[in-house]
Amino acid sequence: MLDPSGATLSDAQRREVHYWMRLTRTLDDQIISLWKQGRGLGGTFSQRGHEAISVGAGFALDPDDVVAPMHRDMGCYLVRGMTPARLLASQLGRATGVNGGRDANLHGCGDLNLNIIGFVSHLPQSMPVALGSAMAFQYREEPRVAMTFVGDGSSNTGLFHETLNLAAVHNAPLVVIVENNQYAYSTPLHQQMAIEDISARGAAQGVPSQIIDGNDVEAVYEAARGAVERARSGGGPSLIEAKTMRMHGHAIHDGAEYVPDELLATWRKLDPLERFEKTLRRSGVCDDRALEAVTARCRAEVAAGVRFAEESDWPDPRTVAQGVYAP
Amino acid sequence: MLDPSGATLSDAQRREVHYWMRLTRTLDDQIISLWKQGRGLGGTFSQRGHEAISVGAGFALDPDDVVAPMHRDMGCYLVRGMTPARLLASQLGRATGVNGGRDANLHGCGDLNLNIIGFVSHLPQSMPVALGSAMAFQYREEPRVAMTFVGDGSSNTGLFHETLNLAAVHNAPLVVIVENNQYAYSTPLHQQMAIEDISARGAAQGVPSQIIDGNDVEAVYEAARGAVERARSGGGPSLIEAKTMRMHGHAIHDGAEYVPDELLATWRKLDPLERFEKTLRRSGVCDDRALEAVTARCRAEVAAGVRFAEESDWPDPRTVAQGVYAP
Amino acid sequence: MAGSPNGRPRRVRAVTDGNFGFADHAASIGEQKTYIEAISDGLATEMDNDPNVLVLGEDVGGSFGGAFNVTKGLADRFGDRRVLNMPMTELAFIGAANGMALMGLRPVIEVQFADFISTGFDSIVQFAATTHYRWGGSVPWVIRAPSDGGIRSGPFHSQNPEAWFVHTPGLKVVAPSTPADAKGLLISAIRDNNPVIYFESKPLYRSLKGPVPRGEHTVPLGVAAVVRQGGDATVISYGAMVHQALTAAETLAADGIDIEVVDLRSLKPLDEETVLGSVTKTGRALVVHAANRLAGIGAEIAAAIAEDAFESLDAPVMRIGGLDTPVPFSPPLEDAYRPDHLKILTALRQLVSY
Amino acid sequence: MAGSPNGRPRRVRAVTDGNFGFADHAASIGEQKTYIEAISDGLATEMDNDPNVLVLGEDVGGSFGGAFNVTKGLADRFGDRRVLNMPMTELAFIGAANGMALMGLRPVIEVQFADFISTGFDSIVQFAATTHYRWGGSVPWVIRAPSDGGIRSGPFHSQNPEAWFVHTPGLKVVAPSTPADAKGLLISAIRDNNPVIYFESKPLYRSLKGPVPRGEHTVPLGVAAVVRQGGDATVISYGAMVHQALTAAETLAADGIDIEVVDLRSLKPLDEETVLGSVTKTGRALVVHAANRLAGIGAEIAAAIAEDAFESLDAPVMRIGGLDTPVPFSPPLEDAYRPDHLKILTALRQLVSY
Ligand SMILES: Cc1ncc(C[n+]2csc(CCOP(=O)(O)OP(=O)(O)O)c2C)c(N)n1
Ligand SMILES: Cc1ncc(C[n+]2csc(CCOP(=O)(O)OP(=O)(O)O)c2C)c(N)n1
Ligand SMILES: [Mg+2]
Ligand SMILES: [Mg+2]
Repeated sequence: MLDPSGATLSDAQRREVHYWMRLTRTLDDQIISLWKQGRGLGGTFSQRGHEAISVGAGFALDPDDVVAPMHRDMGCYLVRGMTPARLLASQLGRATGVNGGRDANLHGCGDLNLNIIGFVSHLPQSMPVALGSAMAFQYREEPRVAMTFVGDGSSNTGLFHETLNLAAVHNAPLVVIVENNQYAYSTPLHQQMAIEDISARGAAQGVPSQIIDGNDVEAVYEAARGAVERARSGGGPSLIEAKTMRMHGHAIHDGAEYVPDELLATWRKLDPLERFEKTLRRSGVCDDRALEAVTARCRAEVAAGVRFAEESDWPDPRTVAQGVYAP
Repeated sequence: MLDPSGATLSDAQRREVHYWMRLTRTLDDQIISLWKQGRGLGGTFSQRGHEAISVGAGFALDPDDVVAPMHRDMGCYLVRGMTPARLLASQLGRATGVNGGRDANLHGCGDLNLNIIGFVSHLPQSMPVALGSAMAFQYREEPRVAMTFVGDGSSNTGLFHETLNLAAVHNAPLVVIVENNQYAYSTPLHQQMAIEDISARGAAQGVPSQIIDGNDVEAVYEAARGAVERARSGGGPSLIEAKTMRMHGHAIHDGAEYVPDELLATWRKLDPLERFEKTLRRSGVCDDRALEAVTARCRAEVAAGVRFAEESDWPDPRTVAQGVYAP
Repeated sequence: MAGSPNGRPRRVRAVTDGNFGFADHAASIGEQKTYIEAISDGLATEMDNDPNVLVLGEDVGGSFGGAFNVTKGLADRFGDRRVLNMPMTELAFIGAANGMALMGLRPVIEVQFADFISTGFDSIVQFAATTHYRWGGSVPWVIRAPSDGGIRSGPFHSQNPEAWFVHTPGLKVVAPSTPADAKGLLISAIRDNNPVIYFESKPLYRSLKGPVPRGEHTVPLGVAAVVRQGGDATVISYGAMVHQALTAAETLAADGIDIEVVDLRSLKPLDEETVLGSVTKTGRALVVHAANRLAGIGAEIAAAIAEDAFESLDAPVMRIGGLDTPVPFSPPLEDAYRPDHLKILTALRQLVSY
Repeated sequence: MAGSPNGRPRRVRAVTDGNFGFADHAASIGEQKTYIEAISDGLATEMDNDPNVLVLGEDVGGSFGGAFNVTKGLADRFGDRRVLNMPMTELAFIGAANGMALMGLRPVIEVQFADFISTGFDSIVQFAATTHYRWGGSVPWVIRAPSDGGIRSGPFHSQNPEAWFVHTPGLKVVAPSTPADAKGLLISAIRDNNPVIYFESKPLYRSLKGPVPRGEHTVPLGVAAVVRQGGDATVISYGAMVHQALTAAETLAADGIDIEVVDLRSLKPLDEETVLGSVTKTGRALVVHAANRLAGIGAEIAAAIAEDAFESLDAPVMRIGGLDTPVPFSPPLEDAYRPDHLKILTALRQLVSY
């Protein structure tokens, strides 16, 4: 088990975190409606239910730290400074997108100026890449940390275990967040694994682990910040299993009829954004007006992003063969 | 933890097991001396120290069970009925070898008449193949079990973990023997993993596991037989970590200068064959004369095998392109 | 990871009427089925026929039936024991299929997209491919790999990795271009005693309809089909590109130029006889595939033609394929990347006027 | 798994005197070194020169220095932090190298045998190869892959898997044939800002000696060398087969036949200009490699020649390669499998008399 870090969010940070969560939700909803209107391009992933994890963990990093997010971590991209406009332009395949239209949806949204590593589909390829980044920091004796995210599905892959093992052997400053959302596409946990808790997989490699409520953004932040600080101070890798639920289909086209209604109903009550807003209200950090103002701000930002993206140029087909190799 | 099986060897079985261990040792020594004399071909692996595991576990299988051994399991091939003559002819690349000269040393020594699956170098590829065999038995409701062997090095690979996980999810009749011989080629355990016991890796996938003294053939048999019976009766997969030491280099050309002398000295006192012979003598199962008779018999069998192999024809080069595809 | 089969296909010409025109190699009796329905039909037919056939892969089971619904209904019909959802561990479950196959089963594996076949690479190229040659064990599985692009799925849901496998000794590789062949090659692949990789063409899934024989229907592995007769030049292709070639050929027919189109159907074994026969007749050859041109299958075919039909050639053998880049996502980029009937037309005009 | 570098090489002609003869592309000043010493030299030279260079792989560290001792002494000289033993997890440690490279290091990865590169396949072909194209991240690593057979190591310690990687967009691939090139290409590969796979030829390790420039020495990627001049036919090859081709050429020289030999050195980027230049001159081409002929690199080269030098060709482009089987272990089988100077000779006689 990991020691509790004692790191908690200040009220100002709470407000900030709330803004990122709301922005994530607004952007996700907007993407869904764009796609339903036929204004999308290719497939795209749903984020609902994952906002506390992607935002809370991303927020625990310092600017010099590196993150390798996956396809449920739009919130993390936003926290790290990728604007809705860039992300939308990316999803719509425009020249102004993060990768100029070369990769689909959140794939390939890497930007080393923001210390974000872009992912490939092959899960969880980001994991060893984050580890290698962490090993590079060790090698150069830089006080930096690498964080990556994987799903329950990814936790079955060999690469997941290989990476944890290598991280443990080298005591690398790596933080792995497991987003256990109970499904890998249509496949429920019990068809994926015979264990109760994915965190048990840390022990098999000597990586300390912890289970948290993935719908409680403060819990996510505290655990992640603790792991980041531990890693930064030479304490090595850690694994955080955040339990949550994927509230929509795997991707835009997926109705997720295979998920029992009762399961969704239970989790709907635990919606991470609503829960956090309740806390903020209850603790007096924000009142209704303040929350509405955030919602309005996010709507406006996302709407501007849509305009930017849809008005952006398509990439020039004559550039198609450029940039395969670094100069 | 696995329940103790209570399965013990009868005196007649003890004598049989001893014969296979002695045969393994004699054959291994013979191979080493052939190679040192320049009569070998390519590289070949040392077996010394592994006789109790390969023989004891192999002996725990019924004839209908399937085994997928690795490169330290010459004893298992012998127990399953592969003769020294065939194995030697194989190692010398002859037409009469197990695979007609197509694969090197113990590689590719598969023979489905003996329910042995041949291995490829890429470790531990035998593991999922054994699992798939076990799943086929389940599918057809046959009371058969599959066993496979891996090293400490292999226990780091993703495929090891993926296979255990899949076996657990399907409750497959699979027995995995981990031969923890403290090194993967030149790499000691502490550079391979940050955990004490490889058996801990069972728990991460929901596979019960057990640690045994890999130099005690009776302990190996009992654990293996227990796991086999458990699997056969629908109890699912298990993992047995047999602790031992590789007493020679990784392969014939390797002087293993990287292994500390003291470590070898400690383990030399625990030699599995000598220990078992002491037990046999002490318990009155065999006297010196009987043991010497076994040694003589093994020498003769191996010598005959060498003659057979060296007198065997080389494969006909005109057959080189045959048999890539099954008809 | 997108998993979206609902990208908008562009430039893939759907053939939606009953007269598909491949009367010479698709039986004319049978229902009209889409390409994807024909695959499902082939699977169900052979599962009915042989209890050793089982299906495994990610999300193939239960009510869902796979990312493209190819296996939808199979679990209901044949039971959960024959349609197994797998954890996302391609290396292990293809490896397990190796074991099942050695024990006499005939697993049909779905990799969710052909792109993910690389994750199970060792189990395929090292174990399955070599086992029969090395010690006689027979590994009769089929991997169904939904491949090919043109539907805005980006670099990791659009790949055509067949060249890796054709180069690897011990595998068979097929790539049907019509619903009838999709069914017939699948059944033949399942019955074959060797590991067969079956590349499905995603852009054809729902855009292409044609007659599919009911029940038993096989198409032999290793036999190409001349799907259009012509004397002026030969296009050799497979999968979705066959239709692009046919479209280009129709355009040229209006100019009085007769293009012969060979649909390889199997990439390994390769039907060199049919290819060389056609090129010997026409004296001109263009090889087309969607996969990267560089060191692709087209290189082998062009090299074989250049060596074995040298004296018959009236022009250099031409090749069209994808660019030597990952498959880009954005429509203008993907269209620039990807061969189509217009690019084929340009090449053919050059070829016939050489 | 054998790990034995001590098989007996047969038919690999060692060049052990000082006059190696590649004076046109190997500097004439320098020590005599074996091919394998030249690799070690290149590594040490660049580690000395650039603190970002580190070495990782199975058994590369400590006093051992790898299955072939290529990295022996490096840990002593540069410290354990720069020479890292890895657990047997190719997928993860090549993946980790991707991360190191993105963060500005230049890892040199040893896979114990080229055969095991398939175990790390995804980290290479999916991540490393595509990253620059997709979002601009640069992945400057080198994978050193001891490849090739002829030394009785069987199907899993003899592979030549270069075609998989040449076909994959985004990688560079080199394959030196001389000690000087082994050093020079390695240093250039390390300095290149892209993932480069460096195929070492095991049969040349200790059988081949030649002059190697001291200190700084680079050989540009993508530039072939004409290692023997001749006007009657061109052999295009790389790695160990270059020497087999040279031996065959010497034999033919006695008959007054002048063979030109092109050593590709880089397989990607491929120096088509040099190849086409030579073939345009000689009018006859034979491509030779030890890798499986079917859909190998030779197919690309032959197809490119057949297309781009069509008018210059006086004979069909011929290809020699390994058979379409796993690499068999037993000497008579491996010799039947593997190209050599006698097979090249037979082909060349056929080619020049066409
Ligand atoms: C190696 C690999 N195989 C298959 C896929 C196809 N795929 C995309 S997402 C997914 C499920 C992933 O589940 P999980 O890791 O739990 O993440 P989630 O989508 O639930 O957030 C699958 C199978 C993939 N991306 N990578
Ligand atoms: C995937 C893979 N990578 C590398 C190798 C090369 N190799 C052969 S044996 C070996 C060490 C194996 O160690 P372990 O699993 O402990 O078995 P042991 O040899 O000690 O019995 C290595 C690295 C291999 N066989 N497979
Ligand atoms: Mg999930
Ligand atoms: Mg070991």
